[in-house]
Amino acid sequence: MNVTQILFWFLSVLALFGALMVVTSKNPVHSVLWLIATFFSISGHYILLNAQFLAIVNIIVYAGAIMVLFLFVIMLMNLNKTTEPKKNRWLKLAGGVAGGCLLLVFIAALKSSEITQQTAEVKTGDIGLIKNLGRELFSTYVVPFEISSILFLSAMVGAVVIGKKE
Amino acid sequence: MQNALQIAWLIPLFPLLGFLINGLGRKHLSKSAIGVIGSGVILASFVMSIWVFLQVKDGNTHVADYFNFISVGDLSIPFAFQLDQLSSLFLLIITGVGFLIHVYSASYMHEEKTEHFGRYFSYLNLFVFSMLLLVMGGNYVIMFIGWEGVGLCSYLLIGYWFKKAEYNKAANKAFIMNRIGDLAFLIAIFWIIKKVGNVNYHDVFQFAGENKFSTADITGITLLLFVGATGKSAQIPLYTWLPDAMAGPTPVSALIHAATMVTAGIYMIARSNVLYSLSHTTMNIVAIVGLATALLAATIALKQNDIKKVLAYSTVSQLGFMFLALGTGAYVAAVFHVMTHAFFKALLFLGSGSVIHAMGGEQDIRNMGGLSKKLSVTYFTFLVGCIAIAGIPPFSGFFSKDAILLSAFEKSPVLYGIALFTALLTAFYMFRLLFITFSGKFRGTHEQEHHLHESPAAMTIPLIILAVLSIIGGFVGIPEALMHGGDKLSAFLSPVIKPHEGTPVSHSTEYGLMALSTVLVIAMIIAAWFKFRNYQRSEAAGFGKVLENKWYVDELYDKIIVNPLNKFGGFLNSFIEKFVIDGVVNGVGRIVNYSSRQLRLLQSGQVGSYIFLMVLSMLVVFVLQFFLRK
Amino acid sequence: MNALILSAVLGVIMMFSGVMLKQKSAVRNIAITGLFLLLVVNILEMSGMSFFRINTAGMMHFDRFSLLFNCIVFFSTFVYLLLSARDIEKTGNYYAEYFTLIFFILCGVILVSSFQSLLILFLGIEIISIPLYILTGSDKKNLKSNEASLKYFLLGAFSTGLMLMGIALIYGSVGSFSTAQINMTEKPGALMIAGMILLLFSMSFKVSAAPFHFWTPDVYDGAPTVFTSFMATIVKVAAFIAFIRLFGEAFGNLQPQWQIWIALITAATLFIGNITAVFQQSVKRMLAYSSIAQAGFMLLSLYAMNADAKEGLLLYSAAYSLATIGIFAVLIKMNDYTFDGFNGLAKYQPLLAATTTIFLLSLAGIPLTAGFISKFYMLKAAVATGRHLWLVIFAVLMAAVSVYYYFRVIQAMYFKEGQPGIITTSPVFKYTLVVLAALIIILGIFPNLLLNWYYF
Amino acid sequence: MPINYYIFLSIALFCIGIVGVLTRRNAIIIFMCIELMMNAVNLLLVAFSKMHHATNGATNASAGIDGQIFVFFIMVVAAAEVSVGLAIIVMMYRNIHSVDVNFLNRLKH
Amino acid sequence: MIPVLLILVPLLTGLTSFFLKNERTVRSWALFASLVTLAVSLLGLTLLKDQQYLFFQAEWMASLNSSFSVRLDGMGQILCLLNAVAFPLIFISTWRSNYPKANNFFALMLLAQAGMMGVFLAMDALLFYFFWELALIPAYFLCSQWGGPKRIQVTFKFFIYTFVGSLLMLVGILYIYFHTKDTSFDIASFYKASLTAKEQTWLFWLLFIAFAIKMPIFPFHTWQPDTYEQSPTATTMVLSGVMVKMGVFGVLRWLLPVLPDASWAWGDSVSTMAVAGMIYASLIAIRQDDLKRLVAYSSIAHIGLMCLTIFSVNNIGMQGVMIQMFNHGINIIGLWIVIELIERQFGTRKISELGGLAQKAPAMAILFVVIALANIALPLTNAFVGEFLMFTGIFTSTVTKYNIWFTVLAGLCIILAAIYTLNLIRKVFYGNTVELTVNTSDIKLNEKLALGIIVVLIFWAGIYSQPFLDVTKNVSTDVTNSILDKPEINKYLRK
Repeated sequence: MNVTQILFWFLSVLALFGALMVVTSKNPVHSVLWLIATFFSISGHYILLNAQFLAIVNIIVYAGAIMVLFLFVIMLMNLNKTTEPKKNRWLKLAGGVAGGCLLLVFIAALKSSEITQQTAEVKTGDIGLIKNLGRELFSTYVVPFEISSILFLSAMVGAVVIGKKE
Repeated sequence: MQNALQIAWLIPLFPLLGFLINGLGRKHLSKSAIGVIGSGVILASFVMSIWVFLQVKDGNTHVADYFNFISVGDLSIPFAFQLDQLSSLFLLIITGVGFLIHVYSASYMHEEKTEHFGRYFSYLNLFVFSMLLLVMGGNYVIMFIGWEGVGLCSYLLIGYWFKKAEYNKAANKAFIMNRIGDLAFLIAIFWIIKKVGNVNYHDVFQFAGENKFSTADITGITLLLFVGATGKSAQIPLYTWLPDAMAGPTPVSALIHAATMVTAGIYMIARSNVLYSLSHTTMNIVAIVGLATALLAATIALKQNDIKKVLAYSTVSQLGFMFLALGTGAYVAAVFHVMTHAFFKALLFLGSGSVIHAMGGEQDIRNMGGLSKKLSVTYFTFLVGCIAIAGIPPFSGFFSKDAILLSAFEKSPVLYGIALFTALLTAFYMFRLLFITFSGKFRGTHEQEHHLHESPAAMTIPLIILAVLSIIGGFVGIPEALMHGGDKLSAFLSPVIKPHEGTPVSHSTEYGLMALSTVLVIAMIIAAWFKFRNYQRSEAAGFGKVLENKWYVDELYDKIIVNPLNKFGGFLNSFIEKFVIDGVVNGVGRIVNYSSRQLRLLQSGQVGSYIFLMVLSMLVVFVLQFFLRK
Repeated sequence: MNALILSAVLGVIMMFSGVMLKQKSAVRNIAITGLFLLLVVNILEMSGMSFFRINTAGMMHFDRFSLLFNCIVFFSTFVYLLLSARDIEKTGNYYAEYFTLIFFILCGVILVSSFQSLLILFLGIEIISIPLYILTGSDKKNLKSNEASLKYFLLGAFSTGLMLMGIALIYGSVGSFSTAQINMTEKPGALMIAGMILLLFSMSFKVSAAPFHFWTPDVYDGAPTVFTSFMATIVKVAAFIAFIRLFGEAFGNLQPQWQIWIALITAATLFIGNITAVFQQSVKRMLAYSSIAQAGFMLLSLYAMNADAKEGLLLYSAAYSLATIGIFAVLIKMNDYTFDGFNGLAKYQPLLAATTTIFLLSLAGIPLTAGFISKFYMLKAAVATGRHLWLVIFAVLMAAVSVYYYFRVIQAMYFKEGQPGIITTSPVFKYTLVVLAALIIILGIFPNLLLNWYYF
Repeated sequence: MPINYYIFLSIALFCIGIVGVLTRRNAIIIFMCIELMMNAVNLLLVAFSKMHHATNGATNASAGIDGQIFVFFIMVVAAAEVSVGLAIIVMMYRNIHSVDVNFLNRLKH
Repeated sequence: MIPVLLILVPLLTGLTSFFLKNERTVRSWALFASLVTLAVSLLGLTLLKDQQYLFFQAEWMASLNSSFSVRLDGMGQILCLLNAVAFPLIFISTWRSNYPKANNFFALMLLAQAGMMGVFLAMDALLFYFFWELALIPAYFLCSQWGGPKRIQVTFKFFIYTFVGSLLMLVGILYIYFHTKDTSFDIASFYKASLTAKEQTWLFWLLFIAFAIKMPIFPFHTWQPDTYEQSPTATTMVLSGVMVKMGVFGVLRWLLPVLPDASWAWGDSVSTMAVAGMIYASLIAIRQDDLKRLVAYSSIAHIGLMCLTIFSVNNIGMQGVMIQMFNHGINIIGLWIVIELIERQFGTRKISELGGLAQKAPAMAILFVVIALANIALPLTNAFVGEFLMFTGIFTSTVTKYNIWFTVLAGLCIILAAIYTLNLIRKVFYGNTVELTVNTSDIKLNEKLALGIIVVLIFWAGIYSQPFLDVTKNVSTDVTNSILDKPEINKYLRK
């Protein structure tokens, strides 16, 4: 077991644990924090996969901007206490069982998929570098890139329409 | 002189015109005009019929196709008339007797409102028209038209006084019972069409003559035809309508019972004698049913108190005799009896009409008595009728009945015995009727007594004519035993009806039988005289009660057919239709509604449950797709 | 491409016009004119006049199908604005923004109707969805609108998650997002099939097919009625076009794998949509369920996936959108959205009632209306497959059930006594309704007027 | 790294997200769980991208790059979604002072 | 030419009627329109008998291989004539009935007429289906708008019921369409469609259920009595006089020749259903107290007989069915006219509440009795010819071995028909007047005219039916031979 593998397992466990904590934490703020932890571990994975640009973006956009926004909203609403009333335990159980079953089914279905034998390059390959990604983005993917501006425009308009107090 | 047959279509046309004129003009014509038109058209037909008869007598027969009534593919049914010995004879009876009844009616019904008077005559004319169609028709379908036509007219006439509910019920009964028979007739026609491809008498008989019918076919066809005849001619089991049909005006009863309608069955079987002769089974059944009817009706007639009911049952009984004759192969005898019966039964009915007229509508003989003094013409003619029907020589009934008894004897002595017994009963109840009505003391109310009077000439003259006919009518068929060549009728009908092929009895036996029946009949009359000359009202009891209630046959029919049918209909209507069939249909609607209400609950409004259901269905699909699908 | 750029530009123009212009009518007129222009440039592109030559790297393809479909969408939106633009303004203060969002949604529609890459599909669907979340919640004071918006958003985001997972799995299997590449898969592996099924689910969600339909009644009911109208028609048929393109072009060769699932989903959708609609008391909610039911019928085209199906889907889009827009336009004018609210409408507003009747007849699929002929094409397409005829029979039985709830409105309008609230309508509104009704009937008798465009 | 590891990891994260969506009532947390699901997808895409690059990188230097670009777009969309979503949640909160989805039950049946 | 006019005249006049506001004008307009239609129909029967006038084809939905092709063949002639005769009669007889929003009423009536014309004329399956529904919609609106108190539910049931049927038919049509050699909706292609026996079987039931609901055949009939009861009588006349013939017609034109094997194979089952229904309906009719329901059930029985005959596949019977469709239409319209008069005058249709009308209204009584007797097929009336031929057909049928049973059982209905008809006459017209009917007035001129025409037609077709029979001669042979001449069936026939 080399360092890469150790890192991989460490990050994986951290991600999964973080994710579980997101789901199980009573306090929303804790959830947010665990989610950030998860995101960091995912970013770690990105770095492991040599997708440096995405790792950075993930940390900046997700862990940084988005999660802060979440935190902000939660704080704003004063939800940092354990405000969530008890949900029906059976429903919780049902939800957990359903999700678990889904996981099992997925894994059972995909464990012998067409690409089982293949591996993902770790630590090598330069497609994840900013230079390459940028070139591709502004050549081949320029149309979608431009189109995503529409998305942002509408999100902006939406934020105005919805968020502005009358 | 050939052209009488060419223009024979005038015969039914006259009554039809009369029907139309009287029917449409009933509000505008005067009573006398209606009477004259109504009777006149029949007279015209009668004259034409005589003309036709004379031609036919010379040996000319004629089948006239006028137009295609129905022509489909291979099936072609012409609107055709057939004028031959049999039909011309019936024409004479129908129009002749019919004319007398019309004349009589004009007087009898004079009290009616003009409008109804016109209606009455138009019905009568239509009746005659239908009957003429029946006998003139050149094929079974045309016969069937007339056949149903007389059924309709009897319905209309029986229910002539439509305000009275029970009359209408009687009319309905007549029509429906007839329809049952008609259905059988129709099926027989279909059968014939299936086998012969045609319904013309000529073709059918030729087909039969060549023995192309299988036994089953011929038996089936003849039996079905016979069932048809039982409806129209009031035989067991379809006879109960006829006594009820007395609801109509008395001349109508005369017309139904004497000249038209009930003789249709006889005519039909006589007409189809070629077919019947091929099937012994049917013949036996016809004979037995006929005899049974004759006996049954005679027993019932013994205890009836309504003057017309007695006559009605006597008609049923006499018709039974005719069927007995047909069943024993003595077609001519049957036709002969039709003729004589037409005379004396018309006479009796008209006579009873005269009595009823005199009694102011009273029909119960228990309330009569001693009428002979006031109603002498009626009395004497009625007496003639009774003697004729009882069968005392040389009155007409004797000869015809004798012919029937003889043929029964030839067939089987048992038949003969029962037939003779029935004949004796006939004599007994007829004279019972006569004596109760005309002898003894008057038992009616004072008013009625005051009102008693002999009927006007327009009514008595037909009576007299019919009385004369009843006396002499039998001479066309004097048995060979009595007079060589006396049986003119058989000779006349021989082209249509093949002479009877039985084992002839010796003349001496014949004499013996005649003597026996005559003596016994006279004995019965004398017995009746002693019993009923001074009739006192008494309640029937025991067996008499059963007879008075007509063996409870009507009640039986009600119990086993009418009521179950009604109940079943009600059950279908109120249960099956409403709950089962409609229930299924509405049930589908209800299920939809119910599932709508339940499915709606799935839409709980909870995001969690929505996602849960989505995840669940994803699970199902994945499991099925990956692990269960081949 | 003409239309895509123009509609994006128009969206921006609307944004600014809200700031610049004070008069509502001016904004409205700009929007209507803009849509008309959109229609025109799209028709021009159909006839070969493309203003822009942009290399999309094979990610988009404007073929006749998509262009004709866009025409239908633009025309429907045009009619929608003619009928309901005033009512859009009544929803809230940001009327110009609403128009902006509508134009952006149209961008998304253009994307999903012409995508060749799953990326574009994803973007298109998001561009449609995000403005819709906003429009749904645009009646901010109304708790129902709030609730609908949040539900829509949560469920929509969830389905986006599913879709992304599906895309990711497919990418793992194929190594490309191009539909053509995906379709070249010879032997589909588990990854591919799992991805396809996830996409099936998420697309089913977008077209509100059972059992992923749950958001529909609530959202349609809660959203401001004008926007429900838009969502239930234009957006829904757009999702269908995306659906049929995706499964036709990317998973065409996998038909044996998904056909049975589509068949089952179709049956379930028909069943749930129709049956649940029966018991509704509010016409608006009934229409929401009916839109599910109609989606079930449209799914038949996916099930069949043949030439008839595509023609039929075009027809269906037109017929369904026009009729539904018409009904919603009338519904908006009503004070009372229950069935009883329609009582006696024929007496007071015979024209409204008559046109509504035609719309309803069309939805119910009665002959001589476009609704019939489009249903007919669907059935025809399904029968042409020669398999699963039970589905066809089930579909017609459900169509019969649909008659039940559509006709309840007709019954209320014509056969029941009542006094509907005061309804004020402008002449333009009435004329548009009449033209719309006429169009539905003409299309019902001569569907080739539309379909010929597809081929020539 | 065998690709299956990444697949299972992503799927596990994804399913944990789903479980969260199913079990939590707080709209914000549900939303966060959805973000978790998206991140799982992102991770998977990047892994696939690298996998494809590993297989096809020899012939095509930019093989697999589209996967990473897709991730980029997902992040873009997610950002937009978050802004709108949080706006909606805030609006909701303003009206009913709760972000509990169980209170979203005016619309049903 | 003629067929197009037959459709267009009522269609266009119907549409214009919507815009006429004056009640009197619209009445006259509708009557005029219906008379023009009648004239056109008669023209097609007499002067312009050449094929060139009786056929029309125009392009329509070419991509589907469907065309607007209409033709007047014998069966079309007779049914269009019925349709054309019925409407003037209805308009005349209901001249005095009051209909609020008369313009809509008459417009819808004319549209219904146009739809039915189209059904009888269409030579293209899709076109047929179009008209099939077009006829239904106006009927629905007519019944629900102007009907009795329970009209909305009842008519709705009727509508959905028939709609289900027609949708099933549509599926069937589509399936056949895909199995025609040239993938066309044309009737000739349909007749030549290649279908396996199994396919034919379920297609047969799909189509048959549609037609059976329309006819209606037991047990698909429950919509009918309710609908007849609740509809305004003018519409009931249309429904029972003409519209039910659409079902019979459908079987004759679109079922038997298209699916001969299945029609032959399932003939006995259908016949059994029909016979059971006949007896069932007759028995129920006996127990009805409501005039309309009684006639409705009697109609079920009559139509059952037609259905039975059709599946006996016999030329004679087939001809019977064809003219019986006409005759039954005429007769039942006559009955409805009288019932309408009674209802209008007394406000009730309960037999038990009426009585003695013959005293007060002799003309009505006489005309009614004539029509009622025609309805039970008394000889020399029109229905006799039809029923005689039909029964002959059943009895001589070569396709079934139960023909005797069918004849006898169906024959029982003749008797049952007599029972309920005569009871009806007895209770309503005869007997003494009751409180309600003491001040009855007789019928007016317009009603006399309508009933008079019907009576004339009854006797004409009853005494000299040959012209009618000649019209349908070829069609009936074709229909029959489409089954009997098939070699695979022919060898099983009972000769």
